[in-house]
Amino acid sequence: MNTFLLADLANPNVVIQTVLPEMILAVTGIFIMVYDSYVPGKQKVTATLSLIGLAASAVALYMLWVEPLTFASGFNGMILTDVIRLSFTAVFILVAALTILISTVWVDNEKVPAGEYHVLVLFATVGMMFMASGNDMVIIFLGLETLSIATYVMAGMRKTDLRSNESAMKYFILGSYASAFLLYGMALIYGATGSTNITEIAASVGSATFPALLLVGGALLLIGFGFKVATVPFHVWTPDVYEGAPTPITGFMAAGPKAAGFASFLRVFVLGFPLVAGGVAAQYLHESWVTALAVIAILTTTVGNFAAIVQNNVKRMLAYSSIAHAGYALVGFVGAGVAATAAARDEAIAAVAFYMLTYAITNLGAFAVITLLARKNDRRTDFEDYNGIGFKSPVLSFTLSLFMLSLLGLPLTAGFIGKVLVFRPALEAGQTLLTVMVVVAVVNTAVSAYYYLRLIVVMFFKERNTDWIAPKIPAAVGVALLVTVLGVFYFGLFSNNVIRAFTSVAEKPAVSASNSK
Amino acid sequence: MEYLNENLLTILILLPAFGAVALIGHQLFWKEEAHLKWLTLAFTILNFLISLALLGNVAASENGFFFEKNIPWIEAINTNYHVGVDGFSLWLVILTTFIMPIAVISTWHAVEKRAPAFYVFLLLLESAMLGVFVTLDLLVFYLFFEASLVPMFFLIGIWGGKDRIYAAVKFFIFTALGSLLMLVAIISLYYLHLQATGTGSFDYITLLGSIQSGKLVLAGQAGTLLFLAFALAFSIKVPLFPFHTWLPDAHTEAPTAGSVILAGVLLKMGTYGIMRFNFTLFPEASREMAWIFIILAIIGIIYGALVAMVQPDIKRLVAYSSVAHMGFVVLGMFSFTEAGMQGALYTMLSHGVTTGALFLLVGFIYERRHTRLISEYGGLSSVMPIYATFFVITAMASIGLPFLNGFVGEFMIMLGMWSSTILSGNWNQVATMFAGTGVIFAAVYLLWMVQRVFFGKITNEKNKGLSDLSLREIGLMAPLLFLMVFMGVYPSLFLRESAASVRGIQKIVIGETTKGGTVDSPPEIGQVEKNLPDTN
Amino acid sequence: MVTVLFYILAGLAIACAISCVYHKNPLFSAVSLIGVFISLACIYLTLSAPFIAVTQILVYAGAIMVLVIFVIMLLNLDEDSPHTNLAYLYGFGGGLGVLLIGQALFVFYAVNRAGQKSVESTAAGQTSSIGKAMYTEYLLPVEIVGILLLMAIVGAMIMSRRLREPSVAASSEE
Amino acid sequence: MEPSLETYLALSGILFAIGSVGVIYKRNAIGMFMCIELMLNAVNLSFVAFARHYGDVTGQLFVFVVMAVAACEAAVGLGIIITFFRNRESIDVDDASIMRN
Amino acid sequence: MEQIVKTIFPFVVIGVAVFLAFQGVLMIVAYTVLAERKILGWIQGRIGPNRVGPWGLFQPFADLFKFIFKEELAPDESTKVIFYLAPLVALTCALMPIIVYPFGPEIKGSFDFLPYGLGEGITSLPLTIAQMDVGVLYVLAITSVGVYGIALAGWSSNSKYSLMGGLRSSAQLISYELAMGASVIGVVMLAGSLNLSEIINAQINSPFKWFIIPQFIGFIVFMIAAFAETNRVPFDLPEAETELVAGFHTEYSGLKFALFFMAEYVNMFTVSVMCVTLFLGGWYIPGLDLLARTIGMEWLFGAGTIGYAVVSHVGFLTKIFAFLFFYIWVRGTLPRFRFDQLMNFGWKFLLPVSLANVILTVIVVFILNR
Repeated sequence: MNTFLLADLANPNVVIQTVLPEMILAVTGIFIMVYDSYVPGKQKVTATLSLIGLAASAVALYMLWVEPLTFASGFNGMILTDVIRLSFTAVFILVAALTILISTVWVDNEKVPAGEYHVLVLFATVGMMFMASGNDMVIIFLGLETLSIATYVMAGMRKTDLRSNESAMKYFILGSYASAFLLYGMALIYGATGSTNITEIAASVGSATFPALLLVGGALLLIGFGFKVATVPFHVWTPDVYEGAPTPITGFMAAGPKAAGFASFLRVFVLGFPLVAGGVAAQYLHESWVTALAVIAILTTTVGNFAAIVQNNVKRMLAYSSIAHAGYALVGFVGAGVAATAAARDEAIAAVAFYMLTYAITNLGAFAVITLLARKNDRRTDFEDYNGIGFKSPVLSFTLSLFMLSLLGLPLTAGFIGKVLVFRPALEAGQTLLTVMVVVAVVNTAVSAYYYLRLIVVMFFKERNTDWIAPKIPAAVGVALLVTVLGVFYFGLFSNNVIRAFTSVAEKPAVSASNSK
Repeated sequence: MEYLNENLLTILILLPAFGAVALIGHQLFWKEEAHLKWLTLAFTILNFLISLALLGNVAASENGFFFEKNIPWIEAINTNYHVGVDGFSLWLVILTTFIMPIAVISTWHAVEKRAPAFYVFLLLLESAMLGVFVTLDLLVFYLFFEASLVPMFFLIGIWGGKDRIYAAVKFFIFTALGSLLMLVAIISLYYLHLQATGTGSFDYITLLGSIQSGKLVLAGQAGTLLFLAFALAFSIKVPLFPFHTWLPDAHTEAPTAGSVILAGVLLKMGTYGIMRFNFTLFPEASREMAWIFIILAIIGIIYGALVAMVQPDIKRLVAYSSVAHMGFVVLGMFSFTEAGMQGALYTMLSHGVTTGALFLLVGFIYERRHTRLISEYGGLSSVMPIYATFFVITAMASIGLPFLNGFVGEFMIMLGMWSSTILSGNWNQVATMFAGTGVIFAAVYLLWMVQRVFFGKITNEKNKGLSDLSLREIGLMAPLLFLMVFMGVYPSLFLRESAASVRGIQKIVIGETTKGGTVDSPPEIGQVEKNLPDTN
Repeated sequence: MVTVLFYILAGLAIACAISCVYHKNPLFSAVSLIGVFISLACIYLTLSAPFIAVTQILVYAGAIMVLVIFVIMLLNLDEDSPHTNLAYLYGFGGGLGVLLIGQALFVFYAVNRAGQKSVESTAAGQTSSIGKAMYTEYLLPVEIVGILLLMAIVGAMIMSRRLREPSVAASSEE
Repeated sequence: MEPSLETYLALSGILFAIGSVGVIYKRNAIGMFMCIELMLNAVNLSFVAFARHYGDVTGQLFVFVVMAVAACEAAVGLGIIITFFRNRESIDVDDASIMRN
Repeated sequence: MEQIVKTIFPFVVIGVAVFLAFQGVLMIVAYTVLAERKILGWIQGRIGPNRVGPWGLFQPFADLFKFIFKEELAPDESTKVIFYLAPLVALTCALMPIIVYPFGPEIKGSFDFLPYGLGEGITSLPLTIAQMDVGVLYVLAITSVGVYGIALAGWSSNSKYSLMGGLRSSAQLISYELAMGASVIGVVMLAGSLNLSEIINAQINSPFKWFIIPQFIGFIVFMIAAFAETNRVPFDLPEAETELVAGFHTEYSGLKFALFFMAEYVNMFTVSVMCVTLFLGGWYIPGLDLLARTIGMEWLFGAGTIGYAVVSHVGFLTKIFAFLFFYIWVRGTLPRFRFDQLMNFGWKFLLPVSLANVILTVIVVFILNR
């Protein structure tokens, strides 16, 4: 027998613990898939299994969090356990769990194949987690695609509905289009530096083989990631896709993939293209991406908010609002980019993570309510459908109002702390453009009051013409709502612990990641 | 007792919020709506009584805060829950707790639909307003400042008049826009402090200390921009001309209780903010920009009065009179004299009482006739003598008749402005004279309105059967009337408490304090005046 | 020799690519695209990457395009008619094309100017070295690819399964 | 004598440009999808060229991964297109406009 | 002159080799057709073709002439370009794998006798046209491209029968390709190479080293998949006359039909070669080398000599013919699957089994190597 197999396979630098959260989820997904193929359609079982898997994954994540020192990196530096990974992964797990809870009602209503749906959610979460943990462009790309492909399918899961089909198709075409740009960017960065490892790229941007390719590659990456997180020139897909996709999926898409996109985006740009002393190209690169992102942030907040004003469909309004929120997160992103010290940078990154956390919670809560109110086949998602339901279903409408206020960024809610944290670092640099960016973002927040309040206005201040029966709140959705409401208040009032946890990762010395090759 | 003293302000803030939770709990388990107003009243009165405990304990000192409590909130950004009162905020706190029970009683029969939510929002509003006046951490201040919008938004939007949605949204967006810029300024301050001293801070006292000791220099463009960001937020809230357009709408559409609170307390948050933060944190910018605010204030006074004159709607008229009165307050503050600033504070208090009373009175008649148009009324004095009496007295107080509360404040403001040195040449006196015309205008529009509504023959048949004020309504008005008279004849009771604090602020804003040290001993009375150059 | 071959293949690839975009009939486009793929596979051979070349044919030509042609046959697609309500896209597309061609030329110029010597004769393209890398250095990506494929199967099944009344069991269980 | 790196990159760039223009010009979803595949292939060429330049296996592995991803995308994407077609009897993107633009 | 010869020589050698190989394969194919007709005849109690030449031995040429002189018809509504392209694609793809076939062992010896120093440094002559590093994958890749011929033919004929036949055929090929690929993995793992010659080298010296023994499951799966890949009975659904007339080539006639026809038989030959190479030791004849050494005729047919190569090549062909006979035998014996059975069988039985085989192999290899 040939000895090739084993002799050369020694030491692939496998550190299983580093990918334990991801692995647990993947295994859970596979298990559910197998289970579902024998006992199809048991939503309660598969949902419970998924939640157990997510909980186990969360435990594994917690273990990583408290003891990341011994294996901060693994798999030849492809996985890096740092602030981006840990904080964002926590967001993803939360998003996935809430999505599963929220979608129970939808799965029942639409007769969706429950097991397969849960598998997709779990795999999408695995993809997101890899996007956050990947310190290599291969992993980031793979995570992104895992996530995207799962989401394409999820968007089209209401198969008999044309809006859902359309949503899935548009998302698929435009998403793959964006992936192609992203990939081209990755290729050029690889060509410029000779490596796909972010740490190594960061080390060699100052002395790249082909410095000019760095700029082109950076620009293409900007387009690709911009697409994924829906920043303005590349946001065109968002409204249609969000409107057409089944409501719980829309909530998931707005919360999870966006956060995952930001995780990779942050890692590639903030950590991968730092400001390096020496190396004109590297400096120019850093300067240009910061400037470009600042301009994009200005555009994104402005367009997102102003376009949201004129919408008549709640989901569409929230789609534009999600664009605007991507803009706010970008403000923090730029702040991380210009941070003077590593500690400040990590703090800014944690701020973006925290912002995505608050946004995810709020947004998922809102979509939970909208799912309940939309009824079967997402029929009732126009503003008119919300007329005067305020006191007919006080629990739902008051929670929805709370979420709207949190999205608006009103104090005492999670959204406020999130906004404060992301606006903070960008002001520190004291550059005019960045200050203008923050001011624009802030003015836009005031503009956003108009459409967020509009929902509250129609719910409470208008009268209802026709009869309307308040939907019953199923237990699972009730739990999700409770979690989100408590979350909104908890992060609004006692966010200290969370922020400290998010930033504490950085305080520990990071183990060198470059032990590959 | 020590514990109680330490946490008195926290209790003040949290008690109404707790009341709101209790109301929700009550509603969940008993579902008896009749209890709600009693519960709410009990909570507000209790709060008022607690707030009176502050009175005795605030000693006269210039830079001192009392009942301080400082616990870390978010360590990552070094923001603390830091509360405390001085002589300045003391009165505003008490004004708030005083107005609240009155507002609650005023809604005794007016609120029929969705009563539980109404009282919940009322109580939450009280929490937020109290928070604004006692917070010494800028971020937390902002937080309460914004948080006060939501209950008011709902109060106007759900229980308001015909155009309530427009009014509510306008109110919200105007105020939110301004305050968000203030948020940027607050965060910038944090970083300026971080750059200057190595630690960022949102704490008012820390910032003030750094500025006074020269560690943090907020001069030049940065200072001006920050000043403007703060001032814009507060000017919208005040509201200063030309940011006043939300006020008439909000007042007209709000329910009576909402109007009373809006006029009585919410507007004061703006002037409070200018005096507390703008003057002390950016004294140089304040001095440089004072002329703008003085001009705007004078325009506000005259414009408010002139527009009030032509209003067909009583409530709108009162709303515009608020614009004029708040113009006076701003004018007084920007005179940078002790008299002017004390007068501004006093006008804030008396405006709260008087305008609150006016809105209550308008509310009474509205409950009876469901209209507020002046043309619908006429000769009411014959059918409602008590009401007419009350109304006339309140109107007089609002005009600023001597021996009523309005007079004291406005007189002090004009005195302060006259002796101010903030404008070059004789412009101070010119400004005072312009402001003085405002008083005359106020007399014109109020008296004309009173004449049209109360005197002459009853022109409208519907008014013949109107009943006079009920006992509840009289009981509601009595404390207010008493206060009008009391504040008119014995102002020093109030001014004494606040003198030291106001003087402290005044000294900072005119650049009196020596850099590097704080003033520990109270300066002698009159020292400030002596140091001012002779204007004549 | 290799250069001549390269230019022939490159010309073929570009011609096929243009034909793929130009043809209105999806099947002609698909056939042109297969041409591109095969030309590229041959170009990979000139880059001493036989494994990638064969995988290219196996995956792109042998699997993906078969699926595409399958679907085209299944749906019996008509020819494209020109854009009606999306006509503005023509202008946008032209602009984008010019921009990207410019970018390609810029890359050419930049790399040409940098004038780096490439590494001579390497074992990197050898199947065994790729295999080794796959199971040592790049173990994790390969495993994720596994997950991805699994998920794609599930997704494709969900999407293309005929609409039986799903979850009858679930509804009856409630 | 081999063609130099920049020649490969230029070819890759041109193919990418053709593909991306094609995505915009095509009207039916399958055509768009094919043009996206063309773009991915163009990128692969870049990767392989760079891998050759650096004598590195990374680029080729990346290409391998991209191919796997492309296969997955094809499976799912064609499924989506078929579903769309079943409901509408057309895969023209002009027809995909139920929702307001 | 020397330079020119040196430049041209490799091409000439490759050209000649390719020509020879193609001719050989096509001849084999031609007579496989004849053999099939004969054997089927015997199985069914008939004689089979016996008119042209002795025992009908010239029948293939007669058929060829018939095809050549027949009128070329193309349906009016067909898409002409693709209609003409399809058979070419089919045959090209069928013939392309030939270049990696290991027809025999390499011949060791000196080639200095060649003029201009052409043989300098060459010590052995492999009986393979291209020693491809990725031979197995290459074969799989090219055969998978062969689907296009069928699919395009079905589509371009613009006929329902053709379309359905084409669809069925493509579906079948795609489905069974997976199982086939997976079944080969075990062999590749044991041999440690994708090069076909290397795979054979891993099997020589003893018949017990043939991979059919450790990889019996893989062999069975490969065989079944091979039947499906070549659209042979019992997997000849695409051409089921009762349902689809003649499947994808319903509309084809004349030379174009002949091309398809040839492509099918070349494919048969290809899978037979693959089967022999992967599982049955390829050209290796057990004991041949030992026999030569024992009887002292190493110079004639000891390992590395021309004689050894010739005898081994004959052994190779014998194994292939055995397989081809098996094909024909099965055709004469077994009934046809239903389409859903076929798909189910492929996806739900064959693929899992072959994957299980891979895992099993991994485990066994792992344990044995420890």
